[in-house]
Amino acid sequence: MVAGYGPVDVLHDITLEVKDGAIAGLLGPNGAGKSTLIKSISGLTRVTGGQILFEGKPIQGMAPEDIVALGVIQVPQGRMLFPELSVEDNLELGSYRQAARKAYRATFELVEEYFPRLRERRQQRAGLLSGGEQQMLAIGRAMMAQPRLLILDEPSLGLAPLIIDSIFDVLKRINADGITILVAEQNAMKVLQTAENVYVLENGRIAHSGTSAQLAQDTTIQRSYLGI
Amino acid sequence: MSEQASWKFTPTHFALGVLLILAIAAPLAFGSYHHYLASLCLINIIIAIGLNLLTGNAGQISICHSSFMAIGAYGTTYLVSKVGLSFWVALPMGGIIAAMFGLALGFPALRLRGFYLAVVTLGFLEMSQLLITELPSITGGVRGMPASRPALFGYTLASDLSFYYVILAITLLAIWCAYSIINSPTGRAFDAIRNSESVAQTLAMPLSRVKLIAFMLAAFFAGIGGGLFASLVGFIDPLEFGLWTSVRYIIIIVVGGLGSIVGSVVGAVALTVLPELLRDFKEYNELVFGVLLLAFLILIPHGLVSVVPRIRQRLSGKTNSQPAISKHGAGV
Amino acid sequence: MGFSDFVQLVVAGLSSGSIYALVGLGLVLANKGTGILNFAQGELVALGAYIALFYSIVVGLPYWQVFILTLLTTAIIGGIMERALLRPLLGAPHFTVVVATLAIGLIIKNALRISWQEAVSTFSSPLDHLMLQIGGININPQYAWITGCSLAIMGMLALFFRKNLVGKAMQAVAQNTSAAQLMGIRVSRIFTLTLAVSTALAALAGILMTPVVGVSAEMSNVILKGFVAAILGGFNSLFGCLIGGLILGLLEIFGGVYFGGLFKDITAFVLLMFILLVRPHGIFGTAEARRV
Amino acid sequence: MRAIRKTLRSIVAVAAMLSSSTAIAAEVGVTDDTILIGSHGPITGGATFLGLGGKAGAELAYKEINEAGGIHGRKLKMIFEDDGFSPSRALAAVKKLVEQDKVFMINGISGSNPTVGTIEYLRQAKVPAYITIASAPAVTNPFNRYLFRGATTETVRFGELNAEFFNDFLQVKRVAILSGVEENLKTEGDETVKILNKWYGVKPLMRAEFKVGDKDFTPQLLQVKQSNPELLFAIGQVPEVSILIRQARELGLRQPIMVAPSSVDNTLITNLGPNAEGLLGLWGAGAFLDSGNPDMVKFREAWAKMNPNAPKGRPNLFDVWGYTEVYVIAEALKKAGRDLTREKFIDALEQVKDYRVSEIATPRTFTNWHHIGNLTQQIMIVVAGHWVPLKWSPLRESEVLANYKK
Repeated sequence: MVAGYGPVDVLHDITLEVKDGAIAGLLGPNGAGKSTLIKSISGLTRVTGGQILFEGKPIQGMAPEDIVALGVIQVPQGRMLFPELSVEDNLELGSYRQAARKAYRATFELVEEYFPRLRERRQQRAGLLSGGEQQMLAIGRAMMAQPRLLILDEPSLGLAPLIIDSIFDVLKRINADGITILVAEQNAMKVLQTAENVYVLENGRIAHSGTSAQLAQDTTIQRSYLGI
Repeated sequence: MSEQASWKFTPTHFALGVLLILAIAAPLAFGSYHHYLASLCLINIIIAIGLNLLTGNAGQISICHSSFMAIGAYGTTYLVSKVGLSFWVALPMGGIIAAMFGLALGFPALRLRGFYLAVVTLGFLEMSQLLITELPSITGGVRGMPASRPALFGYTLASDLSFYYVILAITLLAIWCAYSIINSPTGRAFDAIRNSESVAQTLAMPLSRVKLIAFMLAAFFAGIGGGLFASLVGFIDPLEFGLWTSVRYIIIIVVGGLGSIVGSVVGAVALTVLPELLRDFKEYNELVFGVLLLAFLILIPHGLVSVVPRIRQRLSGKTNSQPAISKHGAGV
Repeated sequence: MGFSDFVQLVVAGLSSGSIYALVGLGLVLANKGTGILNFAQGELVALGAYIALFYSIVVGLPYWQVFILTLLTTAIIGGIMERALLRPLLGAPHFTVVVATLAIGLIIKNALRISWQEAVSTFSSPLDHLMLQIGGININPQYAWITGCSLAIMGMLALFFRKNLVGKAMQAVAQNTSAAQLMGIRVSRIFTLTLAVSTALAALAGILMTPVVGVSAEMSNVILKGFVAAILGGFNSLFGCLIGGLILGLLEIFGGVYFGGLFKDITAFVLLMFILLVRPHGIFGTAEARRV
Repeated sequence: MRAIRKTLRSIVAVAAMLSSSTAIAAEVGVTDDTILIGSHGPITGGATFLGLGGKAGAELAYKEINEAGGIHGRKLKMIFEDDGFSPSRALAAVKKLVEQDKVFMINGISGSNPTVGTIEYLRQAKVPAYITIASAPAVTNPFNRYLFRGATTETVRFGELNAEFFNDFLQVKRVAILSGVEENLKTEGDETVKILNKWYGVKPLMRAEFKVGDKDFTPQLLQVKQSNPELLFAIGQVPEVSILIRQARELGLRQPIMVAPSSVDNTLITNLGPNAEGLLGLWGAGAFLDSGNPDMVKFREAWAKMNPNAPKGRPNLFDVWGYTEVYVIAEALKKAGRDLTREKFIDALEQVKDYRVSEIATPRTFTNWHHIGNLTQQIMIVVAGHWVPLKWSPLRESEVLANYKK
């Protein structure tokens, strides 16, 4: 797969696979092309070549809302909440896709169970939440869409370690409830602890890939990403 | 096109030379109606260049450009007819008076941007219109004011052809000035504040001074254009400098190309000539103009100057891909 | 100035103020929702009035039907305008879009002028030639109707934004277009809907104004006032725009009383400049309203 | 330098020869079978009411004249250009008509300022211009052989008529004046104030202004109310004056209201309904638009036949003027004879005395010392939803012509 903005391609010859029901990790330094890759999957960036398959069907070139309709839901980098709307409204917009709207009540309760903090803040404007709460809301909002594949772009960005831990705990619970997850991160430690398969992206190419256990043993990975 | 140590004769220079010769020789084959139109073209070029410096280069919105033009027109005419100055002294003084007002208007611009600035400039336009109508002893009020043609070396430039050559010389001077400004540190500072004010803050020159300079320059060019306009037409009234006139200059620079001197020139020529070509449509001419303008913008959103590079790019086979969707007004 | 004069001035000021608020609101809505600064908004006001005139005089419908049909028709026109004329300009430079709306305005204005060449026309409303007398004060019920109706429609709009999923989706698109897409919101449809609503708002202003001022192509000048109202309110909220419009209406009319009719507009602009210098983002605005 | 100047001079000389050589054979714009007449007026922009009416009226007159065989075997052909009510565009239009279309003469159907902007050029080019509408004194003052003013009269005359009417017929001294800020409106207000003071020593109680497009006149009207006048004089175009009068009545102003010639129109009555009763105003033509006068009926029918999809409220004063003034031109062309030149045409125009095509017009008279064709206006009043003439005519001699007598 090749993708990019303008005449310059950011990604080259990427092959990446997320197994049904698994958690896959995507590692890489700033500017490696993680966000571009994720935007390409969601249809926010036009793909100039190659194929993106979801459950065997090609989805590249589809409109973002059609990709959402298939159940591929993204939690974008920087949360991208609707800051002037309440927490509840943000969650409601999460279940905008037709398939999710019917089960709105039930999912809403589930999300509040995952993130009890959101229950307390239900009527508050999203823009007034703390960083951690905003990330919870962003994931909660994505969950409202009843994803089949949940993609997270840098969920730990700018958060305190304790909150990062709790967020990744929730991700494990979500995965345990049967949702496939792809998480792009700079925080290699968390990813290697959580994911089964991990890909390492460097300069728009897959530099390494394998199971977490394999990569955690790899000395180059240890040196560049774990600081060991 | 930065300055080069060794000067080479390129196709661009050739084209410019041909244009210049045409601008000098062609009018001889036509009558006073065409000389008058050609002179209006040149005046519009001068005024559009000023606006393009402010809007296209420095990124500041102004919808009171016609007011600066009015200040130049009334100032010059007043200095000639009531004070008795020579036109050649009065014209730059009219420009300087306009620049002073530009400076004054620049101060609110230091704090305001976008729509907020637009509305303040609109207020300035309303005020200048009111002043023109309410100060009949200086401006002739709503009845308007006659203006005379200047004399040069003892000759009165009564014929449109002779005045055309004078305006041509002034226009070339204006183009050269604008070119030098754009390629000076000030010009680069304009680009910097357009692209990002926070980046511009790191420049050597204070941000506020750059903005004030932009406003003064734009007003000066408009003032000079206004002074020439008054003398060319021979009669000015407040209706000539209303909101629609300002809008026309915005249209000129957008159609020509923002931030480009060539854009100002081709835009001014196109939008001065087009209404004359549409005369046969009679009462439908503005309607047809609107339709043509809209079609043009949809087909060539980046202005006439973007046409040549686009063709070149297409020939070399490169295509552009963009983010799939965004709001309007992206990529200024 | 006597008390009855004062009340009359307030009533007149509020009614023109609510018209300004409607026009300003249309501008804000279109700008926040789609990024378009619609300089054709004034012409859309005139278009609404002419369409109402058509339904009223040529078709011969009663006022209430004219009212509803005109809003529907203009909403459709607004949607078509977005799809056909503005959609192709997605991603074009900001100024190009602005000038395109100017061109659309020019087209509408000339089409109206050519098709209906009268100096001024009007259609009747049930309140024509009525006069309310409250304690010796003459009040034109038309003014009360303008203010009341504008407030009611703005209230309904506020409810729509607060309670309805589509209304919320429109806000979502305004606040973060990419995130809205990631929610599966069809942004292009929301764009169309936004322009439809903002065009209908313009038309509403036109319909309400007509029995008082008559129909003419020059009605479009009201866009300047709408612009000022929106800026005064901070250019980002429904409530701010409403208050901005009402303040402007009152300012103008009392400015006219104290400084003479001709200085009416200037009073408003001078005050606006003063407010902007003290609060560069309007009375209710926040820094995030800074776009362009 | 000298060489360059010499070359330039010879080039200019050649160009001058080229451009003048075509004019030697016959008079410009006159061929065996046609006379070209150039016209300009606003048919786009905010003042279209003026140009569209003037143009339609003129077209009807040309058609009638040509169907009746033309003038000395020549058909009249009008070339009309839009000026958008802008002096600079009007000048472009006139230059195009004179130099490119090579018209015989100009018949201006535009307003004051666009017309004034073309005067100097026409005078120098020695092209006769018959101005139908513009009322600015500058059109005919100072005297200029090539400029004639037909239908409308200069603003000073409006001032005289208003002042005399107020004092002689209405016998009111306490007058409040509201006017628009546009050239013709504001000047009419100013002239009325001047003459009231000069002839009768009367100062108006108050004078306020408004702008085109204003929708609310409460502030101005409250001032009027406070001054408590015997008469309100409202000078504006129909849209603004309609609102103004309605608001005045709402505010409890019961005084008589006089309007300016620009709003003596049936649309004003349509807009105001019962509130129009008793309005006064000056009318600058003969029989009124909806009168049963046979000449007016004939004109209306002919006009309607030529403009089948005409908007309501037309024909209006400008249609009448456009029509009647073409007949004045035709009259002078007839007098000038088959061997037509511009100078002969001017001489013939100066012979026109008390000419009018029918009762829809007032008579026109020109002499070799003034080119003001018309000083007459009628006072009209609205009775039962119609403008009808009031039996009153001024007695004082106008001072307008005194400026020209030597």
